[in-house]
Amino acid sequence: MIAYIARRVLFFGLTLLLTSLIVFAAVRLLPGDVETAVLGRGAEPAARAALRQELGLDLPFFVQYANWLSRFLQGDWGNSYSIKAPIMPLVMERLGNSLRLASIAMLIAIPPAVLLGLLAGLNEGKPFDTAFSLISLVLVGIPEFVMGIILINVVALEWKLLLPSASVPPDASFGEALPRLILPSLTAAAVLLAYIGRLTRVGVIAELRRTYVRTAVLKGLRWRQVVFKHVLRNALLPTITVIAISIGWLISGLVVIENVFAYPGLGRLMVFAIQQRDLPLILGGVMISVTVFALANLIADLLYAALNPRIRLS
Amino acid sequence: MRATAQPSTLKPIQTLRLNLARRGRLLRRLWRDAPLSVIGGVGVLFFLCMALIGPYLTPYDPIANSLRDRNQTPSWAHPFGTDNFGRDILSRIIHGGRNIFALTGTATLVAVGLGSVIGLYVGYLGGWLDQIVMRLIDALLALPALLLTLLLLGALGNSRFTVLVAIVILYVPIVTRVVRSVVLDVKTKAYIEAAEIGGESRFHILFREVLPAVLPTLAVEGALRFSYAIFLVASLGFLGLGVARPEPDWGLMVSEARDWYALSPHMLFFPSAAIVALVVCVNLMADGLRRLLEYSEVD
Amino acid sequence: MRDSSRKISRRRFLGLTAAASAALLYRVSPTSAQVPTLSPQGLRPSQTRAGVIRVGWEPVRRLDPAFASSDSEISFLTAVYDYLVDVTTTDAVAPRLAQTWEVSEDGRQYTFRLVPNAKFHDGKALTAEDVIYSFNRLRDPAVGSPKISLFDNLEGISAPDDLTVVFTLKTTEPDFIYSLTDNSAVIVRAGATNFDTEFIGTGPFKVERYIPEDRTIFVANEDYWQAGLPYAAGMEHRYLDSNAAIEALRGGELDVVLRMPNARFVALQNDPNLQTVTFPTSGHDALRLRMDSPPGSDPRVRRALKMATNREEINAFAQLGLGSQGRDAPIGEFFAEYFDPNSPLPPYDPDGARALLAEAGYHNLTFDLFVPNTGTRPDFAVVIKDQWAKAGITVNINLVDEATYYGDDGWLEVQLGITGWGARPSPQQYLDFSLKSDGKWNESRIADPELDALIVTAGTSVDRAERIAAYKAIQRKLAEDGPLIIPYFFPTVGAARKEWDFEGGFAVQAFPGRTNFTRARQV
Amino acid sequence: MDAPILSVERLTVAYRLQGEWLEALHDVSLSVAAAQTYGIVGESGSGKSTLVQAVMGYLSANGAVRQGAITFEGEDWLHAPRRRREQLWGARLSMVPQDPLSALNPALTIGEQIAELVMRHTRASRRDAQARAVEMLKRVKLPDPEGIARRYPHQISGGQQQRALIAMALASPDLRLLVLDEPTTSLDVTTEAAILDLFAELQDNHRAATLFVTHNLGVVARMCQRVAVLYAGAVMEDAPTETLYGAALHPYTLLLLRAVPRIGDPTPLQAIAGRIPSLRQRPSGCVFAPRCPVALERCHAHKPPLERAADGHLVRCHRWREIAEGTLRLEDESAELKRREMGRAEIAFFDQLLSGEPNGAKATVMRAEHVRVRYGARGILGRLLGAKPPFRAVDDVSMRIPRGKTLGLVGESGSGKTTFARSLIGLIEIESGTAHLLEMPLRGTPRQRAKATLKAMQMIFQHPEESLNPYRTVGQTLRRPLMTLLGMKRAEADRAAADLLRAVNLPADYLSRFPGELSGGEKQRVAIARAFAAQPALILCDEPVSSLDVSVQAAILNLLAQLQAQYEVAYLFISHDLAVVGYLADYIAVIYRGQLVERGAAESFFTPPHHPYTEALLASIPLPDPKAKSRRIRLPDDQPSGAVPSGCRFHPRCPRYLGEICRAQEPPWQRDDQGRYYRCHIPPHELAELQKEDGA
Repeated sequence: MIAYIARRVLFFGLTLLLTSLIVFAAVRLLPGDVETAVLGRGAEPAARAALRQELGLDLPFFVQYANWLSRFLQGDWGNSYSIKAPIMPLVMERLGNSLRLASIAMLIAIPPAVLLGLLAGLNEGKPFDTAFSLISLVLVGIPEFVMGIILINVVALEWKLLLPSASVPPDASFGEALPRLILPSLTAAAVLLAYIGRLTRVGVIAELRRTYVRTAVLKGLRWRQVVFKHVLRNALLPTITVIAISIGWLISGLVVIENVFAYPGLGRLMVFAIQQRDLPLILGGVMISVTVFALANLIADLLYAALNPRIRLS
Repeated sequence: MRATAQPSTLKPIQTLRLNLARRGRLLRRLWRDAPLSVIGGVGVLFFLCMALIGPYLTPYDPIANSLRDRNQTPSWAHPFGTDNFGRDILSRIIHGGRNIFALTGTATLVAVGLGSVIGLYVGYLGGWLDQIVMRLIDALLALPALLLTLLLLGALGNSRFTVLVAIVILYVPIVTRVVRSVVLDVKTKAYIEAAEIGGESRFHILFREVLPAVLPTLAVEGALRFSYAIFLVASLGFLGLGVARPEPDWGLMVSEARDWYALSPHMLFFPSAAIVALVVCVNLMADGLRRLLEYSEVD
Repeated sequence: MRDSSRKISRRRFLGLTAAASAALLYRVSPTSAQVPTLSPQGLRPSQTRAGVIRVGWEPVRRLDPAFASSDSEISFLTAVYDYLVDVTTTDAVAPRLAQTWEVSEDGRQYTFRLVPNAKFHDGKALTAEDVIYSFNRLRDPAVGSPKISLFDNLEGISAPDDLTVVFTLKTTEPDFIYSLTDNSAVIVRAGATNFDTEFIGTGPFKVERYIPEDRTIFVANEDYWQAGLPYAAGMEHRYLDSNAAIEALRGGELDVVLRMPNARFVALQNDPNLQTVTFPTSGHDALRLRMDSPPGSDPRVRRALKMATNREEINAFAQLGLGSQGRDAPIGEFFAEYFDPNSPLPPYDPDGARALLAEAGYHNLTFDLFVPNTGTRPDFAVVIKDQWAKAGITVNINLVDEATYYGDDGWLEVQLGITGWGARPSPQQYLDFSLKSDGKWNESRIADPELDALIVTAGTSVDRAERIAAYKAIQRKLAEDGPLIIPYFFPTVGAARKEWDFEGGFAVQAFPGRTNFTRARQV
Repeated sequence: MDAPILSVERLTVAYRLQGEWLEALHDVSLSVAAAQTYGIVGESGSGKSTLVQAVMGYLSANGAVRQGAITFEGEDWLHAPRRRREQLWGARLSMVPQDPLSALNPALTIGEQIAELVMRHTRASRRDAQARAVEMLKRVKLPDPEGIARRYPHQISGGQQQRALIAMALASPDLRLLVLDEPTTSLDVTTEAAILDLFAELQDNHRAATLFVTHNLGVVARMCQRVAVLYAGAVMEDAPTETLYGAALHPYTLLLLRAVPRIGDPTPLQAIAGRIPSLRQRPSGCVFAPRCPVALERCHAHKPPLERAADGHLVRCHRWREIAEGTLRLEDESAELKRREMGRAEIAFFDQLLSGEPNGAKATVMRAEHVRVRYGARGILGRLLGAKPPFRAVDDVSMRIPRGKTLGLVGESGSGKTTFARSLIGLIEIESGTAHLLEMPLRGTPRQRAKATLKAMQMIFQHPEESLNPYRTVGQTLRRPLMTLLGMKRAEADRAAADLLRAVNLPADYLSRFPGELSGGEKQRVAIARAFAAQPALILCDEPVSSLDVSVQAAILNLLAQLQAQYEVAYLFISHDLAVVGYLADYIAVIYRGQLVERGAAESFFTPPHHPYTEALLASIPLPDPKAKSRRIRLPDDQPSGAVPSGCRFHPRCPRYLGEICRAQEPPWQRDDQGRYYRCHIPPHELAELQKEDGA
């Protein structure tokens, strides 16, 4: 168990390190010169050179990387070129918004997903299962932007049920924010629900085929008991991992969704940053979302280990 | 019960070598168990044909404009109507489909190819190489797909080729992982060890002995990757990335149509429908492939 | 994307659109709608302010007046700062921080008297020094503002006393005062430097909170020097793309949206909850042919092309009829007094055109038409292709990315191209830059001494009548066989929710960013 | 005999596979009375598992009872509604499944899994149920029942898991029918024996009817009063155990009994030709006709009825009368195999683990000296990267094998026997010590080895399913070694491949077949052919028959023997089954926890004295003869993957444990007067004494 945790944590750190390297390299590849971005046009060569010095752009790559990393770890993420403001608070605020959206989406998606997946799995091949499979398949097939546009125009503008844009007042209470968050959350939830639901279903079916289920049945246990006490316990374990993975998907999905709904989230900030070639902003944003994702996976792994006696007691 | 295996329960890869009748049997069984997946396969074929021959069938140029018939609602002349430039939406969708297939198809193939080669070696050789590669893959996979793509689009310039590269970079790790897991399972099989002690070359072992076992999984994975690729490209198109007007790109069409939603909704509907239909069909097909794979594993 | 190429800065100055996103359509430059036309003493009884007016803009990037350029940025400046002088829709210069001014006999000295009671948000009173600092900053090469050359002709600025500012020119320039109305020419606090984070002006609104890429929250400036203004208790700029903005407007999430694709606007016109307006501007797209090489060098060809073109149709298609009709000269009905509605345009007659071309020895003429892929230019090109086909002329459209089009002066080289020109308060710049033989951006390579002479008169004469005559003459020349085809002038459009009542009616400035909302009242 | 608890009448069960109904059971009848143990013997594909499912009333979804009836305690069990069945399952009838680990829920503690059954059927409170669980665990002789109850399945050994499952099955006080579905198949012999004892013992107090389903004739002989022989879904013969083993009337039964290797009995095994028909290929006549040496026209034409030969003796054969009268004898067609006697010199050669005199060299095919093999990585980093903790699987093993002879290596699972073989052939690296093949050093992975070395040593693997690449035809598989090792041209290789097939008694047209089309036995034949392709000097046979059915196994063993005679190849024959090893080997070595504990010439091997472990092994083997009384030497269940014990590795389980010395010192090699060597602190004569007492 200890070894397992140690291993997971080690990998977590390793992954982040490598990712940061990759991202840093990719960003350095970006064309468009930094000086112009910072100083604006018509700045004298002298100023430019000074800036290069200051930003250490003339140092060898790995030195630059090392410097950036150490500063990054100390929370000094530098200033954005395009928005003349320190990056950390900006990114953090946006991250908060994105997470708010994501968490609502998951709250909407996961419970029904697991329930439906379970039911479908238990009724494999029955009409319900077929229906579920088909619908979820279609849901998975609808891009977020299509889904978003449909929801906006139908739910918000035709039926006037909810607010179309997701731009939430800065210090709005959750209550005020909610009506604006529902549509984008739904958009994200749709795919999430289908995705998690399908995998839960597969897991349940797989578990049902296991021999211990027969043992349980032949003990004379009621089917209900067999399902909830024996099957679920094992079938839901993998779901934890699935959810963690789907967070990665969510981050990508949100980029689109936030743009469709004009929601001030990290995704939208990233698209902007990349369009602006705003290197430090890109670095900060990507790294933070990577960290979130990796963290989610780490937590999932540990949770999995904690809930799974086979790992817990080894 | 260990009923000795019947011709009909051979692995897909074998059935390819076996006669049509057997393949027919498999398909009929698939049709009985999961008609949808067959329909999906047919759907994909249909889209493919459309992409291949469609352009020669459509009377309209997807880019040329004709003012007189702009923003026309669907009619016999224009089954899907026309857009604000009077371009026939059907033709645009067909050409767009062609682009999508060309782009995502190539990307997927390359990714799957590379991924399987890496996966084969890494999985088979194991050891430090394996560890390093896996860590690298973890790192890559920790990057949310769309962000990585945007990053590359920023780095390598906003072009179809970049998108292709992006997709490859995105999917190679995933494919590698899948292949590797299969290899790890297969390489412990006695027949691989038999090959080793038979003095077989590494190449032979990997590509003659191991690869066949990977292929079925690879087929399924490939199909899935394909559908995700379509998804991604569409999303990029919507964000106006990877394509330039007036190219017929489904995602781009959707985002263009957004301005006209109120005036001519069909502009939005058809491209969206196309995307959804294709992705769903591919997913269904993948599902079908998976089933075929399962059949082979039954008894 | 906007800042990616240094070419753009010149384009900005030119007022050419710098938009790359589909949302951003035209950028046009100052004229004015609702400037405070009240005398400093006639203050209205201050009344209770109510409501926060929410305006949708595309995100802001630079808030430094020296660099701000997009509508959203200028709109931000308009709210926080004041201009020295403003211009009205009728092209008249109106007082703002300068309540009165006079021009010296030789027309080289402009003396402005500032309002006495203007205070900066931090309480400091406005003095001449601030004005001088503001303009010198724009002129300072070290700052590197793209507007720098606006003031090439400015010799110096002086301040006889705290409330008087004197601008001295090198040579006479009747339209100089327009330069003082430029978008960037807001009055900032002397010594202020970091404009991207500190927002201290004399304007009607104070910045309460600026959240990059999301919104800016303004509150009414309680002791604004125009007592009683603004009527609203606050204002909010929401930064989102036009699609989201329009959906938000329809969904009651926004109160005003001033920039949107025509198609969107047309759709909004029949929304019962909205009031919509469109105003003509002087911004336009010009199809121009180079005259220094065949076939453009042959007047018959140029005339034939004019005959082959149906401007109404183009306006109807590209501008959905919202634009005002163009007559192949950069002077439209926006400049009411200079505009000549019956300049001798050859009538639309494709066959005539074909014949004329044949006469000139051109059978099945073929052009490569270069078009920036932004705004309605592609639409324009598409119609031209269609129309000229009837006169036996083949057009191959090359849609190019805008940056590419203007990049490396490619736009000056191409034989046939469509160039967008932003709105200007006076027609003179168009002429000076693009139609004088020595014009800075003489795309068409027109070299007509007669025309040059006319342009000079129009630009320098102090006699109004003479200027008008010159402008009309110019239009006549251009109509007959000029190198330009200008089918329309952009409209500027706006939509607002009925919950808001705009004193003097809902109006939008030619440059929407200049529209100020001090007189919007919640009903 | 009072009214039967369970009676099955003319039961026919079929499965729906891809649209067609295939009969798995045909017209099966049987009835089990209280306190009676009724055996069902059958090879794979005989339909015994289907029978179990039918009896339990839990057929898989695609199976259906086509006709017949099942009555349980006089009530129609076949049509009992689900609710009713839920009431009886676990309460009145319960089952002990085959593979204990997969049969237990990995996420619940053993105690909980038993308790929940108790709670379901009695009105017991949770605490009482828990208590009952512990009590049951005690009943099945588990050490530290409370501890076990709190553990999870993966934390206890296979034997313990099986005991737990038995405890579960017997937990209900009013149990009427106990169904045992191959309950010991997945266990080691010693554990099996202990479990069987447990059954026997428990049977006396629970008095429930028992249905004992297995493929193992020995187990049946030992456990059951009555046996039904199942073949291809039909009952061939059904008789009291004594009768069946003494005076069987069905050719299949007779042949089956002749196909089982018996300890210390050198008479050639008689294989049954052909393969068990699959569901699809069931013959229309007598299901056994295709393989029956004495089948006639009518046998192929008509299904024989199940006839009463004598009181309580049913047989399904057209010709049982002839057999009864003795007019029909079943000829022994298996190849004439006479055991090659071993000369003193040869024995001496084997005995001399470490080749002393050089002249031994020329005869030597393989010699291994002080071979050690370790699994897993040391090093903290390795651990962090997920490697298993280090574990020495082979610890100082030495042996020599002369040309054309067979060394049988016997040991239970985890004894390191396979690891040793794999280390020789390079699939695992040798940690220390040396091994030579024809005086060529065996070092490094196969890739690093010279062609000559590879060519000289080949291997036959345990699982036929895995030893052939399912994606390559038999031809392709056989062709490879011929081309790579012997450098033949393609055409040449194909011809040679055909010859190889003939050598292993397979038709040449199999060349174009895929393994998927072959039966287990046929696959193993191909694997053997492949091993022989390069004409090696030594073949490592790793449990080559353990996963085959008895009837097939005999054929393979005979084939191996015959090929050895033909090609003069040496075998290292690895198996957990002493009987099988005894049948084929010239010299036998017993390995325990990575060390040889006893070795000696095969012919004299099975007479005492023995190393206590060997003794236990021998005593554990269930003999296919009801009259044979098995000697009661039982070992405690091995603990799961415990650390290697100090001193004598066997001392924790040793029934002859002396005391401190066993824990402290590694025992020396001792030689008894028959010239057998064993590693124990007890001197030969004492050991002989001890073991004689128990023997008598």
